[in-house]
Amino acid sequence: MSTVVSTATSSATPTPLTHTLEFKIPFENEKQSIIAKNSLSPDPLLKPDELKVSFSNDGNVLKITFRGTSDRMIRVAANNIMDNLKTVLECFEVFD
Amino acid sequence: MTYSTLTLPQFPHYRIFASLYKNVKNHRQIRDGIRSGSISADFDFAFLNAANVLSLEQIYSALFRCFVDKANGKMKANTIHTELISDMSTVKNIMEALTKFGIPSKGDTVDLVVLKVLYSGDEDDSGDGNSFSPDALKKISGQLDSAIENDGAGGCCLTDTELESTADLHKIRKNYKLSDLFSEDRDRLNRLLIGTIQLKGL
Amino acid sequence: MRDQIVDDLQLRIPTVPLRLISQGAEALIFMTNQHPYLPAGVNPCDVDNPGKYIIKYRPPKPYRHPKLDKRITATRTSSEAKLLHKLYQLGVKAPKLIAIDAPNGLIWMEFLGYQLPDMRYSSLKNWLWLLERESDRDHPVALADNVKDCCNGIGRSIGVLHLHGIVHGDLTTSNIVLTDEATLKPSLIDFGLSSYSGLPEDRAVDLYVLERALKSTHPVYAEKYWEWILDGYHDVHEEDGKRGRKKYSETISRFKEVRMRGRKRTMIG
Amino acid sequence: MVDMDAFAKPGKPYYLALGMEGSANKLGVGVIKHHLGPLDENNRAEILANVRSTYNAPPGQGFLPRDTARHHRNWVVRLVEKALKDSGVKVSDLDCLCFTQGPGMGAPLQSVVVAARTLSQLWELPLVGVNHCIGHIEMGREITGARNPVVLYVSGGNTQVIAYSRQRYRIFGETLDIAIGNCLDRFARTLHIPNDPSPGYNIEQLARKGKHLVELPYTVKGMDLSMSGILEYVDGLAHDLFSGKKSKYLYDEEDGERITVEDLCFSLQENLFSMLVEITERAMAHVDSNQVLIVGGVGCNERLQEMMGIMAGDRNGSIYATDERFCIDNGIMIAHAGLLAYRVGYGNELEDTVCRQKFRTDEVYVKWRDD
Repeated sequence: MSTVVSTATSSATPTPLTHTLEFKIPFENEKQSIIAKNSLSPDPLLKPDELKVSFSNDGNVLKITFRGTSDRMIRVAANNIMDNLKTVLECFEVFD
Repeated sequence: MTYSTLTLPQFPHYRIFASLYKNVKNHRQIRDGIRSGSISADFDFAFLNAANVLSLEQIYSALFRCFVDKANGKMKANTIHTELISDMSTVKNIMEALTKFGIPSKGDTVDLVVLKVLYSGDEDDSGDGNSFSPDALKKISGQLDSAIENDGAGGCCLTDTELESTADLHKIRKNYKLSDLFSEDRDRLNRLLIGTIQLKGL
Repeated sequence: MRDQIVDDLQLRIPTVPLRLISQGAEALIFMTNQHPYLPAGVNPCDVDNPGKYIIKYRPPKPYRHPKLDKRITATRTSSEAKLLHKLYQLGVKAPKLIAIDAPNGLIWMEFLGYQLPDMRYSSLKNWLWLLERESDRDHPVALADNVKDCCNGIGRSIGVLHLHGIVHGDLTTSNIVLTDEATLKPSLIDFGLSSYSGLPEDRAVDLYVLERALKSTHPVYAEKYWEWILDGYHDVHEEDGKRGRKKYSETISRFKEVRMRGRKRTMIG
Repeated sequence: MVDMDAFAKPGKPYYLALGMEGSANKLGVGVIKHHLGPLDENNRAEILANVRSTYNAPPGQGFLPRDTARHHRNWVVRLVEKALKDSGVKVSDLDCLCFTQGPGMGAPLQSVVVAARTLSQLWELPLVGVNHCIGHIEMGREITGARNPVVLYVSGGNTQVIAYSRQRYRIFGETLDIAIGNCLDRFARTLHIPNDPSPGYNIEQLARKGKHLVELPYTVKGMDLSMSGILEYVDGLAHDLFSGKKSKYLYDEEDGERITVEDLCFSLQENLFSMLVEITERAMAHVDSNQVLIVGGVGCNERLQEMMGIMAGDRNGSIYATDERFCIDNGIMIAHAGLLAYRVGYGNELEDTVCRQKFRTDEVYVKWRDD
């Protein structure tokens, strides 16, 4: 899994979602990557104005992008996704 | 007839001797005698100041209240007659009830309602021999006639018509603490008193 | 078990003939011709129907601890009796209190109502049903002026209750009776769930419960009945002046909210 | 008549469903089997597996959503594995996968639904989101055979009196503040008694030894009730007791003995349960029913069952209650209620599986009943 953290510094940008975090999670195959996306993505975020999370599949890789108003916002959401991801992986491990 | 007997449908084993003595002159003497205990023990009655009594229904209502409390073991006074006077009143304190609703201390002459609870024959659980019989009634009436001085008029039958002449609406207003609720309408006033008597202490 | 309860009560008051007329969760309602303390021939003053009395009996509930049971029975009985007397003092038409035996859960009260032409008891429900059966498009007798006046009167009664900080707690068309065939004067009955409350919410729920009851029991004309009841409710607040107007608008705006919530007690009536 | 088999697989004489529950501190997984045709006394649901793992907080503490969710995540896959093994059912033979959609605590609910979503895709099974309360009610009806009871639902998070009418389980009465189980749990915390096996169970055991009834507030409002004031009051008594106060109210008014912790548990139960029985009876009189079904964790309490039984008996009716396998939160009830819904055509798309902490009982359109 690779992680890219970038912080925009330009104050001219009107968007308040100044912080971003990106996960790239490789699965054994594309099917698993799609299942993971479908399992993680339906739950709404508590403060959609302050945080946006987007999911996309690229082959066997699941890409999750967090954009938020603070690194704290992002950390909380990312931790939650990681927790749930463990459950998804355990399901694959035992039942796939 | 100089007295009546009252019975309550729900408490058939009680017979209540009832009489009205008007223009009583020796009320202070009777009062003091009862208070000091110098009067003989069998002189046991409920004396009510007739000024506070509007109707027979009011008396029946207090009798009911008294018998219900007795049956439930909730009597507050030591004797049924004191309990009865207390049940006619609005006040909790028994001494105060006796002062306001029992024999008055003021006035040259007063009107008194006299009640005595008797028990029909085999239901006498009082232990004080207050069993009901025609002879007992006569004896009680004689006892009262000789003790109460009202120019030899003796007792008269307790009726709503008689009570109408002895009731004092101002006293009733004051003693039943009616103030704004007071009504000149006797029927309404009567129901207010009955409600008060039924709900006393609840 | 119900027979057992009736037998127990009859044993307690053997000289009183009892006729069971309804049983709720908490109390049994009996009719009797025997006044509890006035002998035959002596009529109580100022009651609508001398010779007919209601006994409301809260029997012991064997499921609860005897000490708790006694406490609940006595407090409920005395608070209902007190309320009846309070309503009399306020001049609100309601059954008059005759007697109470709080520890045994007994209240005696005046019987209100009469027999309708179809031999039924003159509850608002039965009366409206009778009129609704007789109504047709050309002659909607259920919408005649006397129904309007009656509904106005009901609204006024509820309004007076609310103005004095009392909520009925169980308003249905069975708990409203017509007391007089000539005047159709209505009266509220069964104050077993009533309480004192200054909250707009409680008053609003009181109204809401009645509106639901109307809609479920008298679906065809409910809207009209309700409009007339609210008119009376409004008028009596209006006559109370500034305080009444304020209370009215508080209650009605809360009522609209409660209606929106509309989730509870959907089967009442 | 509702057609319960419109969605049956051709040639298959039965249905199998797996249910997953995790709305509070219990994680449960169950497998249930229905045969074709409407369920009745001759066609009962079969319980093939019913496994559970409970998260217990340390004494003096309540279970927190985060810790509970962590517990559920740690166990959910293992529990599904165990339930499948117990039942002997092959995944390929299942018809649907049911999960608790609400009401309950957000984090624990979500921790389980993630597993349900993943498994449903892996196994290519439809998902059915189940209302937790409906799960209790339907399981209670199935186990006890009660046809149309008034339901008292009493648990850590819920206190409701429910009756069925025209395709919905309608709420006639409920708590205006805290739930009964919550009230008992919090008092257990005040007393510092263990949370294992459950705070309510431990209070029940103490209450058996109580003999003095202490007067507590009694707060029934029609068919609703309020419990927070009672808790506050009895908490205060307990604190005074522990601090060694000698006030008059800490001694029994009849025999003068000092009140004990057991007496407080006894009095709290007597008081709260009387309130519950009273509102239940009022609802029974209202809808003219003489059956009562108790569901939810607090429904295991034998004193509550006894009191309710006496009340129902007085109304010439009967009480239906289940044992701890079913009244405490479990997966089988979710499987059962979910399967009923599945059989009349219910199912959730993935994006429609978001958990709802405040999912109300009366929101569910009960298509599988026609009475």
